[in-house]
Amino acid sequence: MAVTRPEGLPSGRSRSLGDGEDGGRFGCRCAGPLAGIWILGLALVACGPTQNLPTPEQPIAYDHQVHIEAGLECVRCHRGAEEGVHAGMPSVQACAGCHRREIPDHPEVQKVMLANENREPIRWAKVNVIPDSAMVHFNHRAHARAGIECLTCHGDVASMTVAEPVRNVADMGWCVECHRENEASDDCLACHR
Amino acid sequence: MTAAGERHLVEAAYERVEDMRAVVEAALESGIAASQIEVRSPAPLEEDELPLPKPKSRVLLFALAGAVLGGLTAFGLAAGTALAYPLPTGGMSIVAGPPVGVVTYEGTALGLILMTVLRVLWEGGLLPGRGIRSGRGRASDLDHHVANGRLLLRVHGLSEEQAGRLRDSSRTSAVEVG
Amino acid sequence: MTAESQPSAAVLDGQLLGRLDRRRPGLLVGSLASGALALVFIYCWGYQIANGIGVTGINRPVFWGFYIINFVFWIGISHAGTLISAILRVTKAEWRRPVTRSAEAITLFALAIGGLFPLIHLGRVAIFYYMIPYPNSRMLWPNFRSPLVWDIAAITTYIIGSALYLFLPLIPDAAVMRDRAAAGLRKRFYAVLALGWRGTAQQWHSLEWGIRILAVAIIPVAVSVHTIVSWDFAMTQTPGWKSTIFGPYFVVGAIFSGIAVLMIAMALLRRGLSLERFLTDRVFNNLGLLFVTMSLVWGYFTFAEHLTVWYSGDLFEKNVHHVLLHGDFAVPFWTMVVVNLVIPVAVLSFPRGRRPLPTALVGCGVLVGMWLERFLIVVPALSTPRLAYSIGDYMPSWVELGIMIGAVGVFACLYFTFTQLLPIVSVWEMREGWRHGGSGEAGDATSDAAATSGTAAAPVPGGGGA
Amino acid sequence: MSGNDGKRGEPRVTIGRRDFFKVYAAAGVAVLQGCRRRDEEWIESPVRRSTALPSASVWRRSICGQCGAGCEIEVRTVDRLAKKIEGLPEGFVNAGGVCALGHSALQELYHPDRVTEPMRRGASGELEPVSWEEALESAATAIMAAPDATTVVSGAPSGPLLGLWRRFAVAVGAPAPVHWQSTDLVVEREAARLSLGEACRPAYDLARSDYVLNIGAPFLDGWRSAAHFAGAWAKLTADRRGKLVQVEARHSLTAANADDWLPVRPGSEGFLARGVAGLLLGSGTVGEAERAAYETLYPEAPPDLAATAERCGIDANRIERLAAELSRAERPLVMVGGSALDGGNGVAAGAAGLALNGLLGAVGREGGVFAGVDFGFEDRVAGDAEATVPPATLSDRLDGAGESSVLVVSEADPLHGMPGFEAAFKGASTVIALSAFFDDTTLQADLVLPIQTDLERFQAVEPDPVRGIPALLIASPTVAPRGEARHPGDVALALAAAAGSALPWPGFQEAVEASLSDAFTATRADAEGAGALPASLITGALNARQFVRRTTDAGGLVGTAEMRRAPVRPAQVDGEGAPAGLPDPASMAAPAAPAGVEAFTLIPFESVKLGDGRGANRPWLQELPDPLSTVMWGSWAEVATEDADRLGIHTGDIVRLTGTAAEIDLPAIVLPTVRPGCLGVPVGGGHADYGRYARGRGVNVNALLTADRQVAGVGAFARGGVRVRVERLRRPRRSERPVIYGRGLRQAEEIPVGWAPHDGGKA
Amino acid sequence: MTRWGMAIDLDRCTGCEACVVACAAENNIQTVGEEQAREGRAMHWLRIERYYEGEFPNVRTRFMPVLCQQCGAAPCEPVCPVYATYRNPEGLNAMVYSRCIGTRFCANNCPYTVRVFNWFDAEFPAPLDSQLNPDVSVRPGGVMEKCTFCVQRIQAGKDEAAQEERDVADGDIRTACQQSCPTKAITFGDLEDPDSEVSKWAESPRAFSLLGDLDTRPGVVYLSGSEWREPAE
Repeated sequence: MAVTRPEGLPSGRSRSLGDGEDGGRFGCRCAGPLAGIWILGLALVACGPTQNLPTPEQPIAYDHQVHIEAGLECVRCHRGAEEGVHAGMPSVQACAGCHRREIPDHPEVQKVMLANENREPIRWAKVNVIPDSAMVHFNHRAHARAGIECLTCHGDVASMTVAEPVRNVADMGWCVECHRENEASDDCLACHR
Repeated sequence: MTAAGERHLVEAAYERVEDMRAVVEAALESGIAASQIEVRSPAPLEEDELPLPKPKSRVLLFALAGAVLGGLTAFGLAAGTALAYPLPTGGMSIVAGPPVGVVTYEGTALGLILMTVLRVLWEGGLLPGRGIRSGRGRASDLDHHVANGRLLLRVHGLSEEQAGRLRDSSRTSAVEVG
Repeated sequence: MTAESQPSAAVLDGQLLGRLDRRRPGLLVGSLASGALALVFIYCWGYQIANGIGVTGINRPVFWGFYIINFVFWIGISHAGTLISAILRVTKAEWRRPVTRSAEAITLFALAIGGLFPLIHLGRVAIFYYMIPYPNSRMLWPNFRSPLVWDIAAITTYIIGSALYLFLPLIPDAAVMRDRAAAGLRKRFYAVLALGWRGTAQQWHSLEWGIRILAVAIIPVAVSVHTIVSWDFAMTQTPGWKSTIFGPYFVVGAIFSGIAVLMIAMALLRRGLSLERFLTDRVFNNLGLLFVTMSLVWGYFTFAEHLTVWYSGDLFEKNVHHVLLHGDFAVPFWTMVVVNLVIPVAVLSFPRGRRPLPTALVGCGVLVGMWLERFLIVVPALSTPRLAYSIGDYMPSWVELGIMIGAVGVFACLYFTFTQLLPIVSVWEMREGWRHGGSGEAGDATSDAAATSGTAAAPVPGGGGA
Repeated sequence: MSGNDGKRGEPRVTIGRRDFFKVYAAAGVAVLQGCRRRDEEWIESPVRRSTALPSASVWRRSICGQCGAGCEIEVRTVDRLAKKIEGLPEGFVNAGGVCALGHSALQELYHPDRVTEPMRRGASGELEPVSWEEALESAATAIMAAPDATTVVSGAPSGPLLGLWRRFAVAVGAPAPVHWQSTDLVVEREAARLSLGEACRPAYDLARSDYVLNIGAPFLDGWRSAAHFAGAWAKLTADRRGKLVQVEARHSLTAANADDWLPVRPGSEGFLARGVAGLLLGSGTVGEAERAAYETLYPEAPPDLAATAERCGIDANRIERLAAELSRAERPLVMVGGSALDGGNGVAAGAAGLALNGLLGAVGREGGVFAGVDFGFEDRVAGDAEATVPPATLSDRLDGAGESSVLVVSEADPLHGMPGFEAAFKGASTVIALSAFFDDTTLQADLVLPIQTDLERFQAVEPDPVRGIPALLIASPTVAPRGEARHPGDVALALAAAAGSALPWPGFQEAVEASLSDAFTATRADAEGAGALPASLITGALNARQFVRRTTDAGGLVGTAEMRRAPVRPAQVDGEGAPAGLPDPASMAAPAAPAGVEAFTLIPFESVKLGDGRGANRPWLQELPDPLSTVMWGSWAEVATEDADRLGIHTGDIVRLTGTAAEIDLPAIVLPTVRPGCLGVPVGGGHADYGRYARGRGVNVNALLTADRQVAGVGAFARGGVRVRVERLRRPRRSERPVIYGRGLRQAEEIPVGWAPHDGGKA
Repeated sequence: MTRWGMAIDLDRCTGCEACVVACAAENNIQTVGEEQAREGRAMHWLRIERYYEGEFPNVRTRFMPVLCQQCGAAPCEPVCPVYATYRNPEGLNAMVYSRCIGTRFCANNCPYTVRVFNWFDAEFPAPLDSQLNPDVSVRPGGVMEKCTFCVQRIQAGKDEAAQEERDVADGDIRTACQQSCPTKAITFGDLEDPDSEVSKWAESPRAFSLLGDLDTRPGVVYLSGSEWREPAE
């Protein structure tokens, strides 16, 4: 049932963020005379600078691995990851609720406690970003229903300290390929609306 | 002719074709091969103006080949890509004949034009890195005569004796001899 | 043509080169002035990009406005050159020789500007490249069923073809300029352009083949370009646009406006560069005849177009027809008929009317008329949609006007600069004509023209290359 | 987490997006490949725990307070923000429908120019923020200084909140509050009292009728409850079962949907009713009892057909046909309302119209007219406080209040809506405004107390009795209040407490609960006694506390269908001091003769766009095209084609309307549906402030009215029947052109119209 | 297969325009302001067309809600150069904002003139933006838009049904306009399903297609019977 990573997908590619073009991979797939000229000419022009996916700096150095090892599950904090449209972030109250008992003196935990006291939200940096300009409405629970595991898109967060992006989730070609291979809808309106 | 020692080049500029014609005829008679003779003119010369063999061109052939290639590329682009990456169209045709025809038509024309020009430049030695064999096409000190409407005769690969003779015969009618 | 013209070939040659060598402050001023106008273009476009397409006057239901009008207009102008020069070349019309270069330059520059207008018109110009078929990570391709994609194919082909068609015959002339220029930047520029042209027999032979093939190939391309532009309209359901006649109608209109701008350009060049010896009255006479013919053909098409609509009784078509002939657009419509048909026929039917000044003036009128024609194709049809509730109107904003006027500046700037840098009359083709005695233009020159040219002809500089 | 997580609602998102796209466009593609908008990089974790999943929709029930109808709504909230309003399908009044105004409550809630903190006019003359404590204290000081010179004005509809204001007035020692409501509602109540024997708002059983003669009530435009009446109308006309005939001077939306529209001369509606009565009486279809009852009410003979037709300006055969159809119909019904009641003879017209029901046997009959009934929770909360007084008394009240008069205005904008009020208003030494916006009154107030809008409030509403079934609807707040806004009821209680005369409840909710508790106790004690609820409503509850809990959880109390009050018969017929007869509109003088050809009768009306002006601050409504004139953003004057031709007026021309009090300039819209000589102008424009979308938009037609013209018999302004002079000023400047949505409509009259409903192909 | 369709009973439409506001609220449609609206740039996805028949006093008013007809053979689709509008497998005439480059060709070719264009970026001054529907993108300037049949509600309805492991039932998915209509003049559902309400309405003898002779095969069906509503003689 579980479909983790579609076959034939190169993993961990270096890609530019954002709405980037991907001439190279296309070339691998469809290297006929059909598009040869265009690859050389236009794709190069349209290709943006390639860079590694940056790991954003978080206001609090949250350690995923420690929490998972302590027995928490992803959905404990990201409550909507399986049942909701958005995975969501835990409320400050929820963090503080546990940490009132657990290591309340840890310097990073102190930041949470302070935020809770001041009734201030915490501004977490997004790790996996689909730009607003793409106008994509991703639905977590539809993917969970289909048996797609978290790590397919997010990588093995359980072994990370601060979450890092492992895959450019803004790469539409990747989405479409997976959809086609799993016979999910390839209608534009499935995501864009 | 090439390896036998130093070869000389004689250049001469003429005001009129008639002047040059006499020199060329004399040179041919003296045993100089037509292939050694290079004529530069400010405008195309008629076939019979000089007793030299007519140059050959395969531009037309390449043009037609370009047309075929361009047409195929455009067809592939318009029809092939749509078939390879079908978009949901809700039952409407993914590849429609007339639009593909239009794109193919334009591609054909583009291929033809591009190949024609490339071939013209190729044949004329005008593409970067491709000069005419044996130093032809190099700039000459007398090129300004061509620019000003005169004709330039260049005879390559002459022995010193041939060169001297040619120079002498040219001096009478030529504007300048180099 | 005549016997006594033969010896004067060298003289004429000298005259022509002399014209080219002379520095012309007028051209420089023209370049700068039109360059300033071009800045208006750049400012307006930048303003539009920064603020949104809404700075225009277009609205619902008139979704297309001045930009598309100007697009069609400039693409039409572009038919001045390549098509006319190709036809003249193919038919071996001797009087083409002084005309072709200036005509082809018009084509290239008009096309470059015309091709910009659809981009200016886009709501999101930053992603215009979605229209271009290239491999991308989205696995999406343009929709080849859209006439706009045909436009891209056709205009790309046409602009490349026109550029090469202008460039190929320019190579020998660039070589002339190179060999006559003093060493320096100028010489290097021409050297690059001449690609190492020496004028050998092989080069001439290949070149002639190339030009011949291009001339034949460019004609169907040119026809297809304006046909496809017309299909942007004719392929729709919109009343007033859905017409089978649009293809040929647009092509004829394009040639018509092309000749108009050619007449104006030649009259200006003839005066500005004192090219009376080369752009002779005969050239104007011949072009004038072509001009009046196109006017009549255009008139015929216009009549046929409106007659069929009027006779059809189709309610929606008649709505458009009504506003055009009797409604809000009646004044521009009848103005168009007058300047495009009545005046050209009245003036150009007589030999006296086919002289430089009258033809140029008629040309100006026709330019206005043909612009109006495009306006009357785009706006009335859009402002009169089927559901009468949505009937609207359209008033361009200053941005649109600025871009429209600025585009003229860009064109003039490019044209002046071209004229300044390169021979606007094809030197080698003129020489070829004189050599064969086929082109007797100089011989046709009136005696006073010969007298003036005599003084101008005296110094023939030997060229700096020696 | 996905890239889409995050609070889209945060203000900076939109601004960021805009800037981003500007940069995007300007910088071009290449630059952008690597760059991202800053805002996309952040996601804020919520502070508070929530049971709802992140970004999940939570639907909360509420009650629309945009008018007094009391429509029940569902509010979609996502991450504690209100997103959308839908009608509650089982809604008591609306049965799932919501009107345009109701939808726009979201924009009232999230309006960028809302008042969210108390303000006091400082030494500089400007309003300055103060704390609630300070604000309440200064308000209390002002009231305590002159309690009997304190005038309370409340715009709350009849119900517990209005009752609380009455109680407040008693507590602080002020006279009875002024109830701010539109003229025709005041008049309707009086007409019902005269004609049906009870001062109420009649309940019309439209849905089960088969022929409705509607004299003036614009019930599809927003009168009483648009949502209810639209549903009822749909039932009436379903399968072409019933017929609606509209008698109205203006072509309102209701007239536009009526099967027949009689464009009666304004002010002659009552005359028409009398004329129709005459035809009915002469038709021989009227029963003897009904005839006798009617002739008791109107001893004089009704006018004949010719006189009626002449006076009303309607073809005699149309009136004749109307009467014939009425007498033929099985369950005819006559409604009155709107502009018919707006004129000086409004009470007479309304009574004459309602009296027709008696003649037709429609009173208390299925598909007829019933008494509007309620549970009386207003009085329960008010205790023994005096009843409210009608709006027209306000000026007199202020004029008579002397030097140090205090005006407490809650949810009302008398300065905008009351003609000639300025002078009296200036006389008030202290004005305390409870408002969510700087409307015209609040702008001039000395003290501004921010109040919550519908969705932020605890709601306890007695809905408009359109259904003839009593109800009390209760709903909790759906979102947290913005800023420091408070419930107006809570403010009243706090104000009373600050003034040293605290009422027994800490807040409005407690007040409502206490009244429920009292009602329970009273019913338990004596199910038949005064103040008792129907016994069926309290069965199952053990004690008062449980009853209150159960009622609030259930969203209120609704009477059962059989509780619908028995048919009310005119008190006069019962012989209880039968009066000599009703005011006969036929005997009243005709409206003043035209002062000249250009004198027009002004018909101010409430459009579906702005209502009484309340909707003017919502961009959705401002940009909503009026369904008939298709005008957006601003006021307009509807001119008849015939008049326009005569005066040379074209659509869009600026015309000047000159009344006795003032003159206003506004664009004309020429329509073929306007009765010549009439001039329809929407109310609700021309606010001095009221937020950025309303500020200076349109003109206030109330300026043309004068305070001295009142409807005879009640304390309300006569809004109708005002004569104005019309002159064409000029072609509009570009910025003056009315914003007409259906721009092509005018041309459509000149060229063949492209579409007609019946030429389409079959689906 | 599904073919989403809508039926509108003109005999029930009062022109109250509640649907217009509901649509704006649901779909984050920007209000353009007085100046822009005067230019004819108001952005309603749904408009109530008003026509008069006859002359005073026997004048009759007709209302006609016009929205994207979700044509089966849509003229707007083939002209889009970038496939930003296309026909989706469920019969929707889809509009993909992120793909749109703003040629406005589709709008020109729409016989119903129902497409609207974002001439500028949308402005929702805070906190008005708190109201924005998170399921619908806020369209940037330069992008075409139109009625989507509330596609976000369709997707949510299908998602909900899938989550509950059942099929989408008729009436599960309701468009914003349908839901707000006080007279229930609008119904929405699957035209392929013969038992759906919309199919039944569509088979009414009163049913017709707007500009039906263009054969755009609209997904919107109008119902109108006129005899009763003829102007009085």
